[in-house]
Amino acid sequence: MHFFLEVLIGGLLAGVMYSLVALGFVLIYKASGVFNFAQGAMVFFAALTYVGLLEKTGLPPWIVFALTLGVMVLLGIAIERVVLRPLVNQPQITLFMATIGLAFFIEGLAQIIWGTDVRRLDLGLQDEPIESVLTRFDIMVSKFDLVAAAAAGVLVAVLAVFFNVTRIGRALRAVADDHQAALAVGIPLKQIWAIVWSVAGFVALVAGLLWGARNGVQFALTFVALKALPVLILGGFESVLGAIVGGLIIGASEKLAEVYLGPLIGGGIEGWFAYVLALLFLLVRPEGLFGERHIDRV
Amino acid sequence: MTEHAHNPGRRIGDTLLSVDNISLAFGGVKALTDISFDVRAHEIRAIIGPNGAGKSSMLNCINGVYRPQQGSITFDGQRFDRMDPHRAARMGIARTFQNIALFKGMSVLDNMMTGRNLKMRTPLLLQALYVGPNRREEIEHRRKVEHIIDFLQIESVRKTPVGRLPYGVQKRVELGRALAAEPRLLLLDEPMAGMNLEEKQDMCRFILDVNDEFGTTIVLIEHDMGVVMDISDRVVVLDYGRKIGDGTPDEVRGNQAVIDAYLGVAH
Amino acid sequence: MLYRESGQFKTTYAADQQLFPIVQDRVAILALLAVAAVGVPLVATDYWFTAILIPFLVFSLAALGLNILTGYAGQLSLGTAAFMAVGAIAAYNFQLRIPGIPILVSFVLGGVSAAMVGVLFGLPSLRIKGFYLAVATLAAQFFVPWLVVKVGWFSNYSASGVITAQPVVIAGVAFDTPVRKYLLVLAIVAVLALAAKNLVRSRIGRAWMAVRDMDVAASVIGIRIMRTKLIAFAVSSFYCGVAGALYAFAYLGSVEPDGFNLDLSFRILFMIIIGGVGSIMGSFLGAAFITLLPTFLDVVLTDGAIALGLNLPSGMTSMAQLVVFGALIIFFLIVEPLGLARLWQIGKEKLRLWPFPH
Amino acid sequence: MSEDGTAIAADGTDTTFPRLLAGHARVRPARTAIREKDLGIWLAWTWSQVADEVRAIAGGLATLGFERGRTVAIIGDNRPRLYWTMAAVQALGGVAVPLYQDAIADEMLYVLGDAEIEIAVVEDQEQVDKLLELLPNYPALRAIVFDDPRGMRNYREPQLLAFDELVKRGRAYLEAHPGFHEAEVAKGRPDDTAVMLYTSGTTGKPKGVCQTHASLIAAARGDVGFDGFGPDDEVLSYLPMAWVGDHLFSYAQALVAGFCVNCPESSETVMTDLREIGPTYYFAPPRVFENVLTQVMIRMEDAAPIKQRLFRWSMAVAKRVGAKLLDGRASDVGFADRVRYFVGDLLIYGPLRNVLGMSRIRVAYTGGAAIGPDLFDFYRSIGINLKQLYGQTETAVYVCKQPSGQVKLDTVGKPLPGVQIRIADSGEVQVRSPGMLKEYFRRPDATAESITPDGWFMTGDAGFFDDDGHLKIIDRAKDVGRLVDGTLFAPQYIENKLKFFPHIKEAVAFGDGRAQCCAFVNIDLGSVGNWAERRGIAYSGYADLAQKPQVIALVRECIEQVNRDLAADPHLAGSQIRRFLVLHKELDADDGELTRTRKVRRGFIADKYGVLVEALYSDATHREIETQVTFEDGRKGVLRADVPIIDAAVAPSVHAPLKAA
Repeated sequence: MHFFLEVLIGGLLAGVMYSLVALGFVLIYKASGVFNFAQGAMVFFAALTYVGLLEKTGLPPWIVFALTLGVMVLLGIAIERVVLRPLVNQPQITLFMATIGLAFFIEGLAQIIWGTDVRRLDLGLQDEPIESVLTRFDIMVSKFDLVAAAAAGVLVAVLAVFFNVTRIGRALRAVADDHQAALAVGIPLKQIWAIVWSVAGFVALVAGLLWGARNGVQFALTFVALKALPVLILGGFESVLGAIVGGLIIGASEKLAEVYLGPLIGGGIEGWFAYVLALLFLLVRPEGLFGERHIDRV
Repeated sequence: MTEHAHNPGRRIGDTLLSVDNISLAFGGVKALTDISFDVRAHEIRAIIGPNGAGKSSMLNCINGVYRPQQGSITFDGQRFDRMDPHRAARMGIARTFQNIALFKGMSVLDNMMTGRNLKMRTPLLLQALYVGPNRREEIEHRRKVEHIIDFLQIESVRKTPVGRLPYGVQKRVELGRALAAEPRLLLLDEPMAGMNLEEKQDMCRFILDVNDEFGTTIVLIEHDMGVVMDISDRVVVLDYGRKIGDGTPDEVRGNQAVIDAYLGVAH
Repeated sequence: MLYRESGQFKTTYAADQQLFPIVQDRVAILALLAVAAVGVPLVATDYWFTAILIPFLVFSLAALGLNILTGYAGQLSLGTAAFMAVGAIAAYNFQLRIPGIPILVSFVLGGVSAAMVGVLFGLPSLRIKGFYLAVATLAAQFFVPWLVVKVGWFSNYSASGVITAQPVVIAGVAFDTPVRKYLLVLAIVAVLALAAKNLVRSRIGRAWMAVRDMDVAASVIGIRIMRTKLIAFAVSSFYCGVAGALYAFAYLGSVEPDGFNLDLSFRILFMIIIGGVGSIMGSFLGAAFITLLPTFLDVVLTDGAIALGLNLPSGMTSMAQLVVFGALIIFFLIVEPLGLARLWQIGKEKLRLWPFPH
Repeated sequence: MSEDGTAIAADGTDTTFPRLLAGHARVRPARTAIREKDLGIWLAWTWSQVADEVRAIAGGLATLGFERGRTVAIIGDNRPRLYWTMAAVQALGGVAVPLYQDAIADEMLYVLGDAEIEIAVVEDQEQVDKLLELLPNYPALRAIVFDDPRGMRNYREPQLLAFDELVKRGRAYLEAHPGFHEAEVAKGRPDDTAVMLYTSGTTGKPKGVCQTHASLIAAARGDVGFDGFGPDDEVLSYLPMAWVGDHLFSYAQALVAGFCVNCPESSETVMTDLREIGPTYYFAPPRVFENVLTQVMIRMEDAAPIKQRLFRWSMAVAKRVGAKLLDGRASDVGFADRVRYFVGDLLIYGPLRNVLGMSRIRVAYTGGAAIGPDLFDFYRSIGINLKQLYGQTETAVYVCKQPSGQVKLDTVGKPLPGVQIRIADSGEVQVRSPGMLKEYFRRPDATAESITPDGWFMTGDAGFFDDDGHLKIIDRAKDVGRLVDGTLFAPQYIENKLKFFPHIKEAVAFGDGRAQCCAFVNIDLGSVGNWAERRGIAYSGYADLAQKPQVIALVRECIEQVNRDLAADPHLAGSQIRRFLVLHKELDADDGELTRTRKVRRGFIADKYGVLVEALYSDATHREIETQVTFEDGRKGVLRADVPIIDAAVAPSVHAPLKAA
């Protein structure tokens, strides 16, 4: 039972990290109807830029963080300008394919600029059990995981507030409901998109730092995005809450499956388990847990 | 259009389609409430009503695009609580859409050939070979489709991608696609919407000719009252999802509820 | 300009509906085939066969398969490589386990196996559309290679699932030299391309496009949406499966399951985006483009660097490839969403209307 | 011509169309006689099939009680069955009367009555409706046979009969009466009237021109021999069947030469169908060629600049040497130019001919109206052997043709074999032709007015022969006048020459009974407006533009060019334009200055602008005038202007002046 709890908590904490990446998808999807396959590439790009700047400039981490954030904002604006704007009103599938291209571009670009070496990123957090918990409950909970989860949680909360309270947030929700109507009431769609892509860049940066610190800053970071996809299917593309709950479910079930199911069928199932889970779920509820059901009007 | 078009030679038959107590709601919003009417073989039946009266929803129930919560559809003696589009097509119900629903990546000819999909039989592997049975079948159906092209006078555009055609011609092609299925019942959703006078006259003639030449029963939604009164045998009037009138054009014209609905009197 | 169509009139539907109704096109395609089958073997080197021509043809076939699904039936798939893997491994196992089975039959059965797996992963398409479906096909992409590695039986218990293709012998002739392998692949690809062209101009092809363009109207006509989509998955996967078998038997000789990775799926997707979705011709153009581009970039970057006296870091070419691929995809989606095939078609129209503008 | 063609043509002079048809069915039974694009493909009938169909139709007509010498109206687009009906009617010794399918009810009623039509064979519902509408006023019409049954299901009129039914009855009749058809055909005599073509005279009621088998066949045979047509040739029949041109090209010549006639799918698809068929022999009135050229020019304006430059370069080369090469005068063309033309042909002319559907044309004809030099040059320079011909319904269009290699813009060619031409004192061209009409149907008065007692047909056209023996038509005979010194004055000839300049829209020439020739000119607002804009000349409207000195200079250049042309002609050198003015307003049909068909009403204009005419014939350099005008909205107003009067330079005549004999 202790072991089960340990696995479960570990899974849930990892799940928060998935949620963090999934959040980037949801933000962009809600605002522009784009399924941004390049989110993983942005995570990678952000982490690599942070580490790279840190190495090259030797400036304090918080300044480098700010600089990197600036770079991500610029990237977001550039994407809106160069990719999104010319493709407005195209079918979603076209936009999706464009973001695949974007992902390749960003991945290539990041490595041309910063090289292909794997880099270590030290945030000053150790991936070690929290002693108090270990002694009292006999459960191993990673310090790193907990902090990372907390950071992710705070970020999610901040974003939720941002989008629910601020004017931009309200505009964003209007845009998500109906592009045409939003345009009609004078919401500057292009600015909104640029802001959202910038915010997504910020989320990518945070995710990149956390994931990079844990796994090293390397090309494999882009696969984090692939992990987030089943989360989205589960949670629904349009729901922040869904991204969080979906992340938790995927994180927990994946860990549990790996531990309990893995040995039975040869292990290594984390590569596809989430997908198969999502796929089965799709057959039952195509719109996801919190997604909205659309009626085709003819 | 000559007086011959409405020659007494037209043979209106027994009930072909009967709609009984249909109610349809979208997530609590009622689109249709307890609608019943019938359509006799070979007649031209119009459904009219203000915007949002539920006319298109009615057609969508008849050929199974929407599933009504209550009521039944009886077509050709068979009763269905829920129709589905494939069965409707198989039984000989074809339709056009209010907003043109052509396959825009395809030519006029291919759009119309698609309309004959149900009549074609060649198995997949033979389609990959093309020669032999598949080619014979393609040619046989091409010939049928060409007759419709001739009928609708769209020879000059047969190989043009439909996206490049002007609106009025697209409407005609859509009618052609529906006709290609050799339907017994043809549902036309605002076939003349957005057309100029000349195009409307042409379309009217085609509708009458279809009815006349092929004996096709027609249910149409139309906004142009003049057209409706001219070409339809009987008219159903819907308002806010309820039936408020049913009868010959003259009867409907005299119906107080209809007059009120059209004049916007509060109900 | 080259087209002189005046006086080419059709007196039968058979003539009007033939594959290439214009005489000049018929001549051109026959000439092209003749050059490919006779001319190329006379001049090309082994390097050309193994490094360019064979992969080009194999990828063309895979792109053709994906194009049937994505271009014609409108269902985006990111699992192409997985279906190729199924084809390769199935063909290998048929050869291995059924003594005396003709190799071509193995290829076909490999395709059939891929088709069955394709249908399985296509099932979600009954309920979901667009990128939901794309994500679902990713499941195949991750699941299939894992399964092959984990279940040693598939690779005859070789290390890390690597399979080594059996020698290709047809009617006593061993297809063991690059030129012979090339001719074999050319023949298979030509036949399958013809079959694909026939399919897309027949009932099923129209049904695919109808579902793609306007599914409600298609269902009202009586097209069974689900069956049509599943057939698209099956046919598409069949093509990918055969392509996978050729990839293993005629191109690489031995393949590891991880070779059929997401990257390969993306590469084939890029082929159809750049080549042209919904075009048989586009599959070939795209495959040629994507096959040749790395070689081209390599030459340009290496020679360019030497010319400029720069010392490029290692791996630069592959990074540049990523950037160029990505940029090209975005460029094509924005500027010419129908790809090179559309440009080809416009060019042809221009020639037909010359000297008038298009 | 192939030997087969010769065999039929040499069948003897006493043949009829039904016998020609029987001959083709015998000599080349399996060869395609006629095609029709229907339901998307070209359906073809062989000569033997055509003969069989014609037999059945004739049998069907017999069941309707059709008698020798009677008439059958044929109304519709060019459809094989309508052509066959003509042959069937003729097989029974009847007269085919094709009517214009777009004729209004009144015209149709007149012709039906005049020709005593009892049976009409029509294309479709549209024509049936028209005839049924006339039925109360013309009850003699007892049978209407319709080809296309579409929309006819519920028609119950007893007169109506479906074509298929006619054919069915015909076949039954033939079975019951074996040898009937052959016997009827044998009864036919070459001097029977074969067809009656109604001419829409500018004044009075239409007259039925009776043409016999003999005259039509003689004319067709002459034409076929002249250009060497044979069974391998293809034509597209798209001009009205009631027009003599189509009758000759699609019926008479086809039956004589045995070539293949192609009927387009519909009137909208003629250009596409033309391209598909690629005829070897083509006829069109000038306006068709003009429309095509305009289309070419408009579409080329949208072409990329490089292509435009290539096009202009090629056309310049073509203009310089194309016609010479076409006429076989290659020795006049330098090697470099021949290479240039070859390149042009590869890149522009060849593809252009191809997209226009003219790449297989061996011979193309135009006629019936004056043709502009640019137009004529254009087609000839890109290698299309376009020639002019001259003739009327009354002569079966068999008078003059330009022989290949001897094509001159402003003549209509040489008299065809068997044709005699004389120029009357009045300048009128009179003809004796094998293709001459028998008579105007039941109009002895009109016949007498048109045929001189010694048997010459009076064309009503004025003309003369040039030094090479080519006939030059200059005007309608009644419009031709003389200057006081007796010089020939052909106003329309001069006006046409002026109008061929794109900058000149209308022109009115004066001179009859006066000392010299003067002219009014209307500029073309669109064309000159463009020209002015390109030169930065600002103007407020037509009247303003017309008075600009630069514009007047432009018009003067045109006038002087015309004068140089006139000077080259001994008959006309004396009628060069001495003075002219650019009218301050556009001539308008609403003001009665033009007819509705846009012909200038010279007399009316001379009266209305009397002051200006008077000024032209004085020393005045300008003249003020007030003119009543009708605005677009129907309001009337007064336009005041001070019109400059300009002297034009006269070119020296290259000939000694010829005075009237």
